Amino acid sequence: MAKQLYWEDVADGSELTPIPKIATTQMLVKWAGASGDLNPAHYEDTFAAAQGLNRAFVQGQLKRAWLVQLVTTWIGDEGTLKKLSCQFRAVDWPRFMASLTDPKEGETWWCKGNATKKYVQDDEHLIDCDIWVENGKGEKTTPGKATVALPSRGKS
Amino acid sequence: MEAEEVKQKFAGMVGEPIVNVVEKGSIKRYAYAVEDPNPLYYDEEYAARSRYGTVIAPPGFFGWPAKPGPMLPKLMLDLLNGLKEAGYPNLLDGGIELEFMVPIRAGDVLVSSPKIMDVNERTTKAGTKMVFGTIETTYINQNGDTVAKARQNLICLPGA
Amino acid sequence: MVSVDELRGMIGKEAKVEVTQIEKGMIKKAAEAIGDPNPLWQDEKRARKTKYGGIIAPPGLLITAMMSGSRPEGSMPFQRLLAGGGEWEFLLPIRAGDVITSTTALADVYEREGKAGKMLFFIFETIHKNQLDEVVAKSRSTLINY
Amino acid sequence: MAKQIFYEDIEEGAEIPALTKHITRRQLVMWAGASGDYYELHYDKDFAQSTGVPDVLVHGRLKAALLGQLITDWIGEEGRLTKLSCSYRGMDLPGEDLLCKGKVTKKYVKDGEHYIECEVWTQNPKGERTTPGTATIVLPSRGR
Repeated sequence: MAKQLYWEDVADGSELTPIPKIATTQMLVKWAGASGDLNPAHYEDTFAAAQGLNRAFVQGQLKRAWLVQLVTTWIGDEGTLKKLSCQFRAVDWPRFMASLTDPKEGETWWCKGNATKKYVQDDEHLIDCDIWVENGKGEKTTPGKATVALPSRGKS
Repeated sequence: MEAEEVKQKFAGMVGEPIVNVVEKGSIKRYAYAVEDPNPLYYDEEYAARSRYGTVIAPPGFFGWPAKPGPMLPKLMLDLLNGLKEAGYPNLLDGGIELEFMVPIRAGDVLVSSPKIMDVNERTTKAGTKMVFGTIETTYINQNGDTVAKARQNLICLPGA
Repeated sequence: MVSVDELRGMIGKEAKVEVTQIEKGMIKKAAEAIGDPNPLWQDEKRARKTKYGGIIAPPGLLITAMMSGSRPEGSMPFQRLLAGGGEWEFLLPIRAGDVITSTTALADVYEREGKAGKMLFFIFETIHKNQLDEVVAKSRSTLINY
Repeated sequence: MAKQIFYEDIEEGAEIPALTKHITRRQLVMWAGASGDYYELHYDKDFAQSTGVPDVLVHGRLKAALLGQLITDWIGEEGRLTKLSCSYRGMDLPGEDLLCKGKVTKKYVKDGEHYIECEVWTQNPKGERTTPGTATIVLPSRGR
């Protein structure tokens, strides 16, 4: 695991370490098969097309889980995620399987975020953040917010 | 049924509680599907040395699979059917809000209870009518602790 | 390209050890994926009255969960890979709570001339043992590299 | 559960009650989830077609597991499947009915156990055997 982040290390506007994600049909099927959420809109192109959504698209809940990973990776083992919310503003489609190894340009998604507020409440050292999933064109398809508690160097 | 009647009927309604045992295997499958390599979810020795003392589930895991029915919890289906009858057949996902109180550990038994918090018909400035609804699910573990809450917002639009 | 003789040198060498903790959720998932409603795999009450005294895993769990047939590093000379078949020997029932250690080794390699040219047949053998060190199953799988 | 069958009830050449499966894409995704086999050939149509097959294919191991069900449905709680083998000969597509069938080829007693050997197979709508195999089972005997 990365080294522990402390409350004092973060300033308003600090960036959360971004995480790249490459959504593939495989990732969608892993999520569907393992979660038991078997909505065919996420693995059957014809079904998704009939709903006017072109082809099988990324599960909103999967993008939410990416955002959880963004935050928990940043805060480390000693940090605690207190609250997370997100909205599914735009649909994301997995990349085409042109080759098994390399994504085409614009087919990498980024999970990103910024600290917006630092404060101490009930003896907890808290940080509010804006977080989002960004598609290859730089559009925020899944914006959200998170509140985390971090350890403080002041107490040990 | 009118939207107001839907509100009368559904607001405050509580769904069947669902019991889930949190298994190590399903935590692993979840983290694997997200492609999240955090050893707290996979590595028992590492997790034992952490402040949690054992493998934990990623926040947001709850009792995976989170959806007991083939698609949606029955309470939500009933509400959506009611709104369809009231002339609001088109559902938009209004986003989700999660609150985490206590970590979920492998072996936990979680009881989740969904409740319809609110159903409200509103008219936008442009004159479009919409219905906003919120379903809150509370997750309680075997010790009686509330481990998390999830609020799902629904937006229903009138048919064409 | 590796020769068949070189590949044959790998026979019997242990390729992979995999440990699987058998959980009820896993048994349920396998039964659902097969579409097999047999109460022996899912209905604790009903299964308790049988000679097994509780739910056991369907034969299909061994076919799903323990992906026996791992390939030795860099040993497959051709690009395409095809599963040729499988063989499973079921010796003892598998239950939730069991910890199964599966050890896979290359058992045979041979070459054949097929419609698509040269084909290499790899046979992998897996021994599955439980936490009491009892052999619960053996399996073989054929992978065709061409 | 069907009623228990006994060794003495079974004749060589007897047919195993057939099992019909209608395999959907949804079931392939469930199998992928349960087995951890996420090869794209089984759910990504574009990928499958790029390898020269008409559509996504049913997993060979899923067909093996279905043959397992064919046997365990038939032999009841007192019977025991001891061996199953099969080869993946032909491709099967989702959306088609897949018939699982079998026939008793041999019965014998060895070390006090009552054995039945069968040939088993999956059959596509054209009647072709796509997954031929064999199964060995132990049945209870009325003699004991």
